Amino acid sequence: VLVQPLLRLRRHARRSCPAGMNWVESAGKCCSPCPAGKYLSEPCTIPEKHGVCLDCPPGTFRTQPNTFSKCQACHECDQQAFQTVLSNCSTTSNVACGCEPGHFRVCFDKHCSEFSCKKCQSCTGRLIQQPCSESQDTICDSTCEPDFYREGDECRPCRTSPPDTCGKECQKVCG
Amino acid sequence: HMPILQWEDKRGLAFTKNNLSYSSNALVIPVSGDYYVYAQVTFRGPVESDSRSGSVITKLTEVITKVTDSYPEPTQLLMGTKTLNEGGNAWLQPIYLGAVISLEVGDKLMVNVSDIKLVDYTNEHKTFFGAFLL
Amino acid sequence: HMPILQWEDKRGLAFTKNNLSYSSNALVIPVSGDYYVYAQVTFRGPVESDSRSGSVITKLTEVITKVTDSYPEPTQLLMGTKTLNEGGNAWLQPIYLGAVISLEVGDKLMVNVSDIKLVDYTNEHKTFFGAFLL
Amino acid sequence: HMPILQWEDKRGLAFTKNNLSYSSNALVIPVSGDYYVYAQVTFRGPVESDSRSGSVITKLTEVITKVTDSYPEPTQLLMGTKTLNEGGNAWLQPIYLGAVISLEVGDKLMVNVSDIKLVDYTNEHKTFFGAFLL
Repeated sequence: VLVQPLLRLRRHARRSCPAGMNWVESAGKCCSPCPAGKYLSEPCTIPEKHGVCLDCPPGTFRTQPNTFSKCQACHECDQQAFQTVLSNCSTTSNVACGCEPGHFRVCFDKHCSEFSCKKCQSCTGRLIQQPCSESQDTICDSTCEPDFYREGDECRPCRTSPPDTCGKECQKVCG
Repeated sequence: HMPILQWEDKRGLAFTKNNLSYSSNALVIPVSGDYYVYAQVTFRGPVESDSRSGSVITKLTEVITKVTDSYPEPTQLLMGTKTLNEGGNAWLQPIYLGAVISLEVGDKLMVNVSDIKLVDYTNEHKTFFGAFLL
Repeated sequence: HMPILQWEDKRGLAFTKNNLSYSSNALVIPVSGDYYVYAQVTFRGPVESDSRSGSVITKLTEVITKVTDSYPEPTQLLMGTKTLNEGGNAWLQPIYLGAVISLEVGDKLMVNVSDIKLVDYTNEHKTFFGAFLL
Repeated sequence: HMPILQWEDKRGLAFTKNNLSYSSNALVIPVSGDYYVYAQVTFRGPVESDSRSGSVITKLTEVITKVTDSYPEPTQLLMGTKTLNEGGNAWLQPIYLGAVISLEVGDKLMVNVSDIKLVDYTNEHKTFFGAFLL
């Protein structure tokens, strides 16, 4: 654990700025912040005035008013892992990602700040109790659909069942 | 929303180089410049509450974060994140992070972790945090 | 040979200075000397093709390589290599590397990985690469 | 106590910087000051003796230690420790450590490991050790 108390006060205490103003070290002045979506490209020359604020370049954003010299880099959606873009990165907001149709989110933790997208299961030979959604896999009914018969925990089409095991579910088909 | 690690800065190996100071769980940057910032957290488990749930996938995350007085949101700088599937056995897992970051005087650096109960605080050789000016 | 990672060198936390420059996937050394070179790659999987094969042992490799005009073959400088046996579950695995290397002006540094499909490129905190002159 | 790793300091990449000298398995500190000390050890297994015991939990430990003439006991500086549960499959696991340490002229730095048979010595890119003065 690598931290040691400072033996003497810092050379110059940071000057505190009036409300709504930010101390800009490079200018040694208080400047008024640039709005969200912009960054401070040149500090103010007159205290408490705007410096030069420019739009965040493509692929970057700032969600709040600021006096930073750079914007934050947008994240990207993990397209190789079946994520899709729910909302694109704008100058004031990061990208938002979800799962491609036919996939649902598997959260890595309770906040689901990170998740992978897994293929929804298909209820072959069964009724769907609850369809697949963004946050949950399909829930299949435990009983088999008509014209299907149970084998272990699988439901198989009756036409493929051998005559001798043609149970009551398949009477119509194999007669 | 991830908990912040607290650091022991008096005894033993804890020290910072060239008058970096430490207050309320954060390293305070005394001079603007490029710093090599690093941290290692050793995680260990299972912690009693996890073990009952049998083999479960634990996600360990360590993030070095920057807070600036003039900006309401913390900025994530470096992240080490690893899944573990140890099936109820006792496990140990270190995560080391380090990189050069441009920082301004007054910026505060902190280490956040996914679950503070899993952090091995037993000795300072296993879990440490520091920075030096280039 | 192993695929080369491409890097963002301007946006967000990325920057190059003291005329250490970045071009065609490589950091170009401006002045001969000893550099601390480092890189972290966060790997994540499985990617669709792996999961069909059930529990399989994945070998993750990250290599920092040097290319010199005067020598045709790239030279491996630092290697982090780890096996994973996650049995079809979603997994995350960071590999960090860093060491002092003697480099000549014009040398190019790159990061190669075993399988580029497994690299988590979604944000700059998890996968990064840099160097500084001592 | 734990076995000490021996290092190759002449050929290839193994080198010592700013007249850090290397003798009898230790880096010798030439001048007092703050050093960034780092080491990576790549472990690999199972080694024949382990495999018979089927799935066993292996605990890998790497420690950077300091020995000072004036103090009889070695001091542990940095420790990376990880458990592995690879069930008899072939595995590879790197552990990287690095931090700033205050050292005195004449101090000796060494790397100790839990089991020297598990260390992958095959090439210098995977297992390395060094330091530089800030």
